[in-house]
Amino acid sequence: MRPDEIAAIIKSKFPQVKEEAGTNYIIVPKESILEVAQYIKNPPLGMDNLHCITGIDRKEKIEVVYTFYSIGEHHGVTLKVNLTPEDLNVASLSEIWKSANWLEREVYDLFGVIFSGHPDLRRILNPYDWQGYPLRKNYSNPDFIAKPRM
Amino acid sequence: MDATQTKEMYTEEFLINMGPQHPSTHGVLSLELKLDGETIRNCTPHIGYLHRSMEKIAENRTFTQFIPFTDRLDYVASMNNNLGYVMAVEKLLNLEISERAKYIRVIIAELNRIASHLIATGTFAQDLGAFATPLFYCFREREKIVEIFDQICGNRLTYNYMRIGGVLADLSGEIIEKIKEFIEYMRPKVDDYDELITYNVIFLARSKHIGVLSKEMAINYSVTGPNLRGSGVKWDLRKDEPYLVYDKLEFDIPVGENGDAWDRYKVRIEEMRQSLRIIEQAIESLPQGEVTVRVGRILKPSASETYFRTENPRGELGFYIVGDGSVYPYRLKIRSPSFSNLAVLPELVKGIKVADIVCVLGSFDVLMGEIDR
Amino acid sequence: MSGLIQLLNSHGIPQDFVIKAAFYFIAALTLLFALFVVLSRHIFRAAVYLAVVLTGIAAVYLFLDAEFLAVVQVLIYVGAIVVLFIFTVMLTADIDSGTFVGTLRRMSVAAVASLAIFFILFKVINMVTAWKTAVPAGASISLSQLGKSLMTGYALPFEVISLISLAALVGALVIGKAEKR
Amino acid sequence: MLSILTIIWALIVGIIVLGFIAASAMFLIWWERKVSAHIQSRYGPMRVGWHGVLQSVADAVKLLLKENIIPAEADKLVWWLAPFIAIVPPVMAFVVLPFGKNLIVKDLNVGVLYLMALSSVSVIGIFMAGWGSNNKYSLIGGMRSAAQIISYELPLIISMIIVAMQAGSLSMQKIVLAQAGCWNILHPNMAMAFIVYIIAATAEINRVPFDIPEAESELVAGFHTEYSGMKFAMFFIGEYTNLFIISAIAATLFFGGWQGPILPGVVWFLIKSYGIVFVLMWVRWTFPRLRVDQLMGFAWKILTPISFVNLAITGWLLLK
Repeated sequence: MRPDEIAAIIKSKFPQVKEEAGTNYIIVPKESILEVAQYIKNPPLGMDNLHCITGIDRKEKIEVVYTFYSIGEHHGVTLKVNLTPEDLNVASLSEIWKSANWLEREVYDLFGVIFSGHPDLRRILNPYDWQGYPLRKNYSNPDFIAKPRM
Repeated sequence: MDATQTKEMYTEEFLINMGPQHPSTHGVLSLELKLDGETIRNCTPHIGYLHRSMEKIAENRTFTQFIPFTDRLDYVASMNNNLGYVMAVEKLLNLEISERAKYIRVIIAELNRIASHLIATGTFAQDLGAFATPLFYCFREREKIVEIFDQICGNRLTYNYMRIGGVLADLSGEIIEKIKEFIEYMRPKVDDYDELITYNVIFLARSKHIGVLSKEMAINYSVTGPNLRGSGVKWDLRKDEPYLVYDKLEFDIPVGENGDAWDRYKVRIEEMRQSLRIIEQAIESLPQGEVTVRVGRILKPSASETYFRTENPRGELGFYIVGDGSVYPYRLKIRSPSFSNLAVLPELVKGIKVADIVCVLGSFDVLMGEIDR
Repeated sequence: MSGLIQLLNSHGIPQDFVIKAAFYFIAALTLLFALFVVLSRHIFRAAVYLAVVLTGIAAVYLFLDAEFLAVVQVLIYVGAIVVLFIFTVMLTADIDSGTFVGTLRRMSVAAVASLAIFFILFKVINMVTAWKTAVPAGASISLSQLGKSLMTGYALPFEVISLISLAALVGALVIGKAEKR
Repeated sequence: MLSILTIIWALIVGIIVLGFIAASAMFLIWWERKVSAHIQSRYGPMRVGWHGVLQSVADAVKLLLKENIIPAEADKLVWWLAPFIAIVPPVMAFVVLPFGKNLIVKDLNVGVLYLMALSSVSVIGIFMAGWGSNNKYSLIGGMRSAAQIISYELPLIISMIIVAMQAGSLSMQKIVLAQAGCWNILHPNMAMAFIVYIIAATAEINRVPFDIPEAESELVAGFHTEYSGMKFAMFFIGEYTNLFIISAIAATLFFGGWQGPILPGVVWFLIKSYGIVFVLMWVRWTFPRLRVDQLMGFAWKILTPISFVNLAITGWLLLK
């Protein structure tokens, strides 16, 4: 299936989602991410592989990007959840896709996004007693080296 | 102190820290094992000892400046990392590269795949206690590849050969002759490995039916690469989502049957044969022409984002790049294959012996450089 | 040992003196370590001391010209039984705590039991019977004779013992195979 | 009074035996490194002396000078004693090895049994090292070692007993003389006994494919992880002395000992012993390692039944 077809299917099923302008990424309200995820896991979409979870700090919001693929159907979809810096809670997908376990821990570690329902939400790359969330744009550390001049 | 209670006898569980300094954790991986005698009751991996904040560094480097950092991700398959990164950037820039560069990239990537699988094979046999001999044999073969790489880019480990828009330099006739020689040299050696290691009785006894990863579990855990194929899933990006010129080349995707440690190992051995086939065909049909497209010194992709993944020796390496119209990536996420492959380990090792955890870990061929990033 | 006696004889040393001195030295050492076994608070160390005691007993057998018995003593007691003890110690819980403190009740019971055994043995050793106590003339027993007598005169006891060991073996297997939960 | 000469003679024999042990261990270490290197298509030690023959001497000097580190939480007494106890049995074994017609320290009439007793004692040293280090890896190594040696003792002893039955004596010298006409290895039942012996003996001295007590890739180095300097060297020497001893026993029991044409007996003995050592090295650098339960299964389910059947067959052949 082509990305726009997939987007259409999801949109027809869930009216609350919308497509990001210019791309085929689907923006899902954070309340319904679990619902949408459940749906795309099963046929007809059959996204059996949660390939990648990442965060993007847009200053005014933090995006959590989920990249799904289907091994059987040879197609993929990207879901996005926008979170405001005040409320960084989102439902964990680790019950549905086991791969989400470590990927969500990484996003938690680097962005401070809290995945509610995650079985073991600890830091993963940084030491367990680390302070702050390094990949946020406002994170500062005396050891940082400034951007090289161009 | 909790103990497993049996009818009358009970044995004390004890905790053992395997790593971060241990000969067979393939780097600075630390496994916290809870043992009952020699049987593993629970396993908790601790990673991050090699965390170098690659993703944060990327936000402070230009697109071109970041290429050398990708060498240090999966340092035994640097060429493939370079390739994945530059192709992601090219996708962001909508850049089409020359035909000859595509073929060269395929040749180099496949050579590095062989080099990487050689290390996987050697260290796996070493983990199973075949002390150093298979490792030395594998390094002897890898040396030939490293020499070729040394000639084309001047480095033996951190190659920095791929460029946005092509490759660093053209392959000279001399190097192509060397690669052809290597193919002739390597073919019988792979058969040798089959004879020496693959069907050795002890080797079979140690690795068959150990760490069985089912198809469903492999997909659910997003395990990729030879480990996924070892579980019997016929999935290879080079075939299923062809990039470069893989769709013009003929090769098979080897798959395993049971998803045990031996299958994963065997898939790697077969992939070496397939890679040799690919290189041979690519050299035969190598077109003439330029190897680089002029892209200018300053790259300023538009404010957009892209995700691109390639088939690395260890699985699918993905780069999620977000540009904001400046010369720096706004955000660069590295989706490393070993990270997801390692996540399945605790599930597989429950109830097996300490000796087997080494076998399972070795068969997954994880590399801490790209797990910790 | 007979070789040593010949050697001493040929040099005209009072063999009694040398042999007695050696015997008392080894006996004292054995007793000392036996005490250690009992008094040691470390269960693992006690097992190691026990190995020394059993080796000392093997040495005493040498004084009795029983080379075969001495070697078998080392082979079975030191090599197998002590190792088994140590193995069991390691499998037992609470090996980390290391020391064991006996309660007064336990100690008194143990004292009574060991004293009783001591008196019985003392009595038996000092008993005057009609049994021949002299050492047979041919000091060293031929091994082939030993083997033959095991297979002829003592065939029945030998077979009974092997049956018992077989039963023990099967029993150990059954216990070892016990289902875990 | 005791003849001064007797004492001097005893001292000389002692020094020769100890000198031989040290020289043999050093030679074997160098040789193993060379053999492994050539199997792995490299050179091995090349710098110290001709083809690195003096490498072991240099290593020994280095080990002598090294600091002796005692783990803080070790059981110090046990930890200290372990290397000494580990090295005593292999040294004592030299008493009954017949190097030549008259080259034997003392031909005990229980020679074979004496060797078995010694081999069973050596495990205590390993055990003490594993326990004393207070290191979990070492402890697992020690436990594995005990389980392994107990299991493999049985087939080892039975295969040696088969030879003793054939010769009708437990004396090493008599066993050698009994092979004057025909080496034991040429009888089919003896050949079987030899195979069982060599497998069990490899397990007894913890070499690949039965090196699970040291298992580099699992237990780091097993029972001697915590040892450094001369204490480590003692384990090392003990290990290589054991290697020589089991090969020498095999040469004596199955290959006619010092008997052979033209060359003097001691030369034949050494050629045969080192030949078997070479085979064991070859095996070590070729095979992977078994797992601990497979190892036990192999001992109890395959080797022990085979050796019992072999024992019965030999008895029947002798009585026939």
